[in-house]
Amino acid sequence: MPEMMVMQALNQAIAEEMRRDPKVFLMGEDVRASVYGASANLSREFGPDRIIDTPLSENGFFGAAIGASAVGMRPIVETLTSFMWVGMDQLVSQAAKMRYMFGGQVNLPVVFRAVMYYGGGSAAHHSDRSYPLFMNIGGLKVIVPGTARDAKGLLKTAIRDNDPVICFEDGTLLGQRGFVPDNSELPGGELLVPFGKAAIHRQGTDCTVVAIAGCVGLAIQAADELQKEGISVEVVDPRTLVPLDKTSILESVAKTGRCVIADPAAKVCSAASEIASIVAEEAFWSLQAPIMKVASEQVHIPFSQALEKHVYPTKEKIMAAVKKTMG
Amino acid sequence: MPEMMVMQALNQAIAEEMRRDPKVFLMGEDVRASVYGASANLSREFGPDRIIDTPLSENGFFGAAIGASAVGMRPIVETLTSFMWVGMDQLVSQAAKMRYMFGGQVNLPVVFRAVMYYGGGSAAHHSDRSYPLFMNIGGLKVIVPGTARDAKGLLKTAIRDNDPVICFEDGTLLGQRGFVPDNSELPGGELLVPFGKAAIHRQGTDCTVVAIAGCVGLAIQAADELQKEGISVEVVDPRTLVPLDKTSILESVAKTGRCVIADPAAKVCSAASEIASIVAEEAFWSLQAPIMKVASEQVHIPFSQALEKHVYPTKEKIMAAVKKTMG
Amino acid sequence: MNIPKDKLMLMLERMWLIRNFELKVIEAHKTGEFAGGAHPYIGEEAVAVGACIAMRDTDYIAGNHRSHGHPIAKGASLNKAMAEIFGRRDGYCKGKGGSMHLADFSVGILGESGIVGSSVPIATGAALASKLQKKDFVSAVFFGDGASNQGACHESMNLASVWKLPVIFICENNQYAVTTSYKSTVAVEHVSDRASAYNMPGVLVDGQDCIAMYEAMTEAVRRARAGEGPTLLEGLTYRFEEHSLGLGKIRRSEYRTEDEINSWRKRDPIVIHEDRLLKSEIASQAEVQHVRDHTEKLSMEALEFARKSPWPEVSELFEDMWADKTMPIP
Amino acid sequence: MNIPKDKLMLMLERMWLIRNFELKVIEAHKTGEFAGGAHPYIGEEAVAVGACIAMRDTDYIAGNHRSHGHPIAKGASLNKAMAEIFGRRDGYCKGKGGSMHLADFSVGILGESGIVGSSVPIATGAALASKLQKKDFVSAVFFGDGASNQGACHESMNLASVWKLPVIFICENNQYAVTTSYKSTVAVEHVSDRASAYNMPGVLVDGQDCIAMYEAMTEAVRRARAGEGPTLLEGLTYRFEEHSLGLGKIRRSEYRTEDEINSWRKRDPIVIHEDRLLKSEIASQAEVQHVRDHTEKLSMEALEFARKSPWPEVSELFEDMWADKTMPIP
Ligand SMILES: Cc1ncc(C[n+]2csc(CCOP(=O)(O)OP(=O)(O)O)c2C)c(N)n1
Ligand SMILES: Cc1ncc(C[n+]2csc(CCOP(=O)(O)OP(=O)(O)O)c2C)c(N)n1
Ligand SMILES: [Mg+2]
Ligand SMILES: [Mg+2]
Repeated sequence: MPEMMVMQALNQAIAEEMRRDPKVFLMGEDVRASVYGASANLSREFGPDRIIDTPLSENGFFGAAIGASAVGMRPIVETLTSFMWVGMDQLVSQAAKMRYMFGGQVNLPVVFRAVMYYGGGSAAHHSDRSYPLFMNIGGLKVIVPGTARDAKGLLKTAIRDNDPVICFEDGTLLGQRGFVPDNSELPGGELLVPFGKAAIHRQGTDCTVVAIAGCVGLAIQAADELQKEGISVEVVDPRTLVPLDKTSILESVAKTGRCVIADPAAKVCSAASEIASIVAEEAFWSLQAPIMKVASEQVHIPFSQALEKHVYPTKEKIMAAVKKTMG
Repeated sequence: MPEMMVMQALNQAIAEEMRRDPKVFLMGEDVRASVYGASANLSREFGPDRIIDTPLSENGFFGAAIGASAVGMRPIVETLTSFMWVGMDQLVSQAAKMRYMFGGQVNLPVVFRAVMYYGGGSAAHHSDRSYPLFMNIGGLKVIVPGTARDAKGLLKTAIRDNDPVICFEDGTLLGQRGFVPDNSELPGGELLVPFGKAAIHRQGTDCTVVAIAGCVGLAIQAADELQKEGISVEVVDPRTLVPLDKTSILESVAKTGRCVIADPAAKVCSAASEIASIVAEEAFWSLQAPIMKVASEQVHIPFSQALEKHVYPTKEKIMAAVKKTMG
Repeated sequence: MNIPKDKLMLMLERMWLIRNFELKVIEAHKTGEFAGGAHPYIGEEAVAVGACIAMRDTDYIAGNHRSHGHPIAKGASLNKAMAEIFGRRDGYCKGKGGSMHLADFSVGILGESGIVGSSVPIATGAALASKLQKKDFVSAVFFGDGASNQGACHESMNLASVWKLPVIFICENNQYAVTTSYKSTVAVEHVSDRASAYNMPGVLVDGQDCIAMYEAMTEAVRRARAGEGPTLLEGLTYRFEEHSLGLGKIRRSEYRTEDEINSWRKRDPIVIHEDRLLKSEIASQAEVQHVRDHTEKLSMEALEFARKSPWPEVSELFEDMWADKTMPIP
Repeated sequence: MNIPKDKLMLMLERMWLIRNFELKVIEAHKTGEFAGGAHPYIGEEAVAVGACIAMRDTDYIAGNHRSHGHPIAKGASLNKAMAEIFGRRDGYCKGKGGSMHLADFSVGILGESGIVGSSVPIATGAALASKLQKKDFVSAVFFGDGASNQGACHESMNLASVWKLPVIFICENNQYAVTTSYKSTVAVEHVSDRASAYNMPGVLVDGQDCIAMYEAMTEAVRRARAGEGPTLLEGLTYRFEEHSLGLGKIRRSEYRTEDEINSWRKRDPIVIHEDRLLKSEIASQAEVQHVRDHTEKLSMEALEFARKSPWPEVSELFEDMWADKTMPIP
C-alpha cells in the first residue's frame, strides 16, 4: 500500500475520474498551473478543454458549473473556503435549492473542492472553516476527509454522486502522508469510500472522541497517549457531515458513556454543536458526563503565529477534555 | 401603553434614532416607497439623502454601508435574509472581520435589517432563516426580537452599537400587535433593550423552553396551555444570539432540569443546536431528561401551503416536546 | 426578414396565451385561491415570445421572478404552470416551487429564479456545457433592468465573452425595479450600452414588437450557434400592472405617472402584432379571433385543472431534496 | 503640468521606500523570519505613488493582497508595516492582520484586503460617507486586472456613477492574475474600456511613469472633489517578481516568457523617474543617491524594528473582536 500526501490522493481521485468519465472536468483559478497543488499534471493529460482556468469571478463560474451540471456535465470546481463567500448566492440559492424547488426535475452532479488553509499565517481572509454553515443550509453534501485514503475515496464518490457536494480539504493535512491502497490491491479495482459511514480509527470503552477533518489525526494521537495512561478512547471520524452517520456516533456513546467532539471550526454553531445536540437528545440516558466540545476559539484567525496557534484544537486540548469527562 | 404592530415598532425605532443622530441613515431597495413596510413615511421626514434607494447590487451597497460606517456614518441597511447570500462576502470578509483583522483600529456601527419572510408561500428563494450561520462566523452581533417591544428596543440599541449588527426580523411577527411603552412612560424617556440579556416571559419549574424569534409567542402559548395540564414551563427568550445570555438559560435549566429549544431555523447546526450543546456541557448535572430541539425540518421551504405548514415549529410541537421530556 | 405565417401566428398565440394566463392568475389571486405573490408579465409578452420563437426546443432558457411569460413563450404547459402556482401536485414542481420557480427541464426550461440576477450564471453554464459537449444548443436568459446591476450579470457576460459561449443575455428593460426607475440605478442610457464592456454586440430592441425581438434574437442565435459568442439584447418594454400581485398598496402614481402608464398601454404588444397581421392581410379577423378564443379557453382550462389538482401529501415534504434516495433527512 | 520639485522628489522617495522595503521583505521571507506569504509590489511602484501623491492626507485609500505599496505610497510607517508583516505587537494591526491586511485609519488607509475585489465596495462607501457628510474627502481603491472581473467592481462602479461619488477606481493592470493573462479573462482590450459601461471617464495610463499616474490622478481627484463623480484609471504595469513569495515553484516561463519579463524590467518605474529628474537637472546625482541611501536605511531600520518588536500576548487573541468591551467571547 503506497504512502502519499493527501494532495496527491486528491490528484489521483480527479485524474481517475476524468479518465473514466468524459463528462467530468475541472475548473478554477490557475488550475492549469496547479497553483494549489491538487491539479498537478492534469492539464498536460486532459488539455485546456477539461482543465479550465477561470476569471476571478467566483459567483459567475460557480454558477456556470452548476448550470453545466444541470444539463449533463459533471464539473469539479476548485476554490478556497474563503472565496466561497463571494460565490455564496450560487452555492445556496442555486446548487442547494434548485433540485427541491423544481420538484426533483434536475440533478446537479457538481463538486466544489474547498481548500481550508489555516494554521500557517494566512490570516482572517484565508483561513475559514465554514462547513458548519453549509450543514445548516441543506441540499449540499458536505464531506471532510481526515486521511489520505478517505481524501481519495470520498472525492471519487463525490464526483460520481448526483447531488452537489462540497469537499472541504483541510490544509493542515494536504502535505501529510498516509497509506492509500493501490487500485490493484482493491476488490473492485478502485477506492470508493461511501458517504454517511463513519470510520472508527481507534476502538475504546471509556470515552468517544468524534473528530473532524484535521482533528482526526490529533484525536488518534490523543487516544494513543491516553491509552498509556489507562484511558480507553474510541475515535470516531464521521468523514461526511451531510449525510452524518448518527448511528455510529450514538452506538459509540452508548458504549463509552462519554463524548468529546473535536472540530477545527469556530465553536459556536459548529459541527461539534450539532453532534453534541444529537447526542444530548438521543444518547442522553447513556451519558455519564457532560458533552465536551473542543473547537476553535470564537475569534477570527489572527495572522501572528504567537496568537494563531492558540486558536485551534490540539492533541493536548483533546486529552484535557477527555480527562475532564472522566471526572 | 400603546399596542402596535412589530413593523410599526421597527419604524419608530428608526425614526427616533434618525432624529437623534444625523449620522444615521437608511439604505436599501425601494425604502423610500417602503415596499416592505418598516420605512413608511421616513422618506417624507428625512428626505432622499437619508432614506436612500439603492440599485439591485447587494454586495456593492452592503459594502458601501460598511465603508461608510468605517469613516463615521451609522448606516442602517434594509434587506431580506435571502438576499444576504448575494452580499455575503461583504458581510463576512468585511463587516465581521475588519475590526479584528486591523487590530481594533476601526468601529463599524452598521445595522443590517434582514427580514425573514416564511410561512406565507414565499418558497425556497425568499424564506431563509439564516441567523445560525451568522452566529458561527463571529464578529457580527445577531439579534432576534420576538415581541414588538423588543423589536423597537433592540433595534434602537443596535443603531447605537459600535459593532456591526444583523437584526433578523421575523416575518411571521411583523403584522402582530404587542404593547410598546410610550417614551413618556419610560424613565430615560426612551426604550433601549440591552443586548445579551434574556427575557423570561413565563416563570416555571418543570421545563425550560428557550424560544427564538417567531417561536417566542408559540412557546408562551404552549406554556399557558401546559399550565392548565399542570406542567409548569419557563419560557426564556434570549433576544440576542450574539451575545447570548448563557447565564439565564443555564440558571433556568438548573431550576427545571429539562430543556426544549424552539427555533424557526433549519435544525442542523441551528441556534437550537448551539444552545443544546451549551446546556449539555454546562448544565449537564442538572438535566433530568434529554434536551429536545424543536426546529424546522431540514428541507428547503416548499411553496405549497399543504407542505409548508409542516416545516416550522408549532405550539403543538413544542408542547409535545415538553411532555416528552416529562417522561 | 421573411417570417413564415405559422411563426407569425405562433407568436400571436403565445402572446395571447401569456396574456390570458396572467389574467386568470390575477383573478385567482384576488379571490385568494393561492398563497404568496406573483409578478405579471402583461405588457412585456413580445420580449419572451419574440426571443423564444427564434429558438429550438432543445435550446435552453432561464428566467427570473417575473416568471410566467418565459416558460409559456418557450412552450410550457399552461396546466402544469397554473397547478404549480396553486401549489398542487400536478404542478411543474409538484407544488414545491410556486409562481417564481416554474421549470420544465424536458423542454430546456431551466427554471425561473426568485433571487434577482441569480439565474444568469446558470444559463451561462448551460451554454458552457453545450460548448464542451460540442452540441449546438444555445442558451438564453431573461433578466430585468434592475438585475443588470448585479455582479452576477457582469461576471457572466464577461465569462461568456472570453469563452465565446452560445448564450444570449436578454434584458427586459421595463424601466423599473419595483418602484425604482432604471434611470436612477443604471449609469448608462441603455443597458445594452454595456455590451461594449464585454466585447459583444449590444442591441436595443423595441420590446413591444415581437418581430423586432424575433429578428434580433435570430441573429443572436445564429452568432451563438456559429460559435461567435454571446449577445446582449435589450428589449425596451413596460409592465402594465403593478410589480407584483399584493403590492397594490404602493400607488403607482408615486413612482410612475398615469400619463406614462397610459402612453405605454397604447403600445400593447398584442395589439401591435394583431394590427400588423390584419393590415398586411396575413391573418383574417376570424383567425385572430380564433387565437383569442382558443387561448382564453386554454387558460380557463388551466385554471380548472389547477383547482382540481390534488394537494401534495405531507410525506412529499421530504422528497426531492436529494437525488440520492438513501439520504437520511435529519 | 508643472509639478513642484518637492513632489517630484517625494515620488522618487516613496518609490524607493517601497522598493527597498519589498527587498527586505523578500530577504526576510527567504530566511523564514515570518509566516505566510507576501505579494511584492516591485515594478508597480509608480502606480500607487503617482496616485497617492495626488491625494491629501485626509483622503482615503483601500487596497488588496498586493498590499505593501499602497500604504507606503500614502505615507504609512515602515516600522509598523514591517512589524505587522512579522506578526508583532508593534505592527499596524498588533500582528492580527499580517502582510495582506495593513491599515492605518489615522491617515485614511482603510485597509488592504485578501479577498480579491472585496475592498472596492468599502472604498465606495467611504466616498458615500464623504458625500453625505458634505466633506470634500475623496477615496481611491487599488485593484488588479483579475479583480476587475469580480461582480463587486461592477456594482461599485455603477453605484459610484449613479450617485456621483468622489471615488477613483485604480486598476493596477499588471497583466496577470497569478498565472492567468488578463487577455484570457478580460473581454475587452483594456480594463479602462469598461468605464463607458458606467458613464465615467476611463483613462489608460503608463503605469511605469509616476508622473503620468500623478497627472491622471490629479484630474480624477479634481473631478471627484468637484462633485462630478468617479473615474476609472488603469495603470498598465508589470510585476517584476513572482505572484507571491513562496510561489516560486510555478516557473514563470510557463505563463510569461523571459523575453517579456526582461523587456518590462527595462521599464523600471524608478529608473524612468530618476533618469528624468537627472536629465532635466531637477535633481542632482547626489540628491538621487541620498534618496536611495536614506530609503535603504529606513527599510533596514524597519526590519530591525520588526525583529525586536515583541510578540503579542496570548490574551490579545480575544481582544479587538468587538468595539463593545463587555462582549463575552464564548
Ligand atoms: C437579490 C435580490 N434582491 C432583491 C430582490 C427583491 N426584488 C424582487 S423583484 C425586484 C425588482 C427587480 O427589478 P427588475 O430586475 O428590473 O425586474 P422586473 O421586476 O422589473 O421585471 C426586487 C428588488 C430579490 N428578489 N433578489
Ligand atoms: C475572491 C478571491 N478569489 C481568489 C483569490 C486568490 N488570489 C489571490 S491574488 C489572485 C490574483 C489576483 O490578480 P489581480 O487582481 O490581477 O492582482 P495581482 O495579484 O496581479 O496584483 C488570486 C486568484 C482571492 N484572494 N480572492
Ligand atoms: Mg424592471
Ligand atoms: Mg494582476
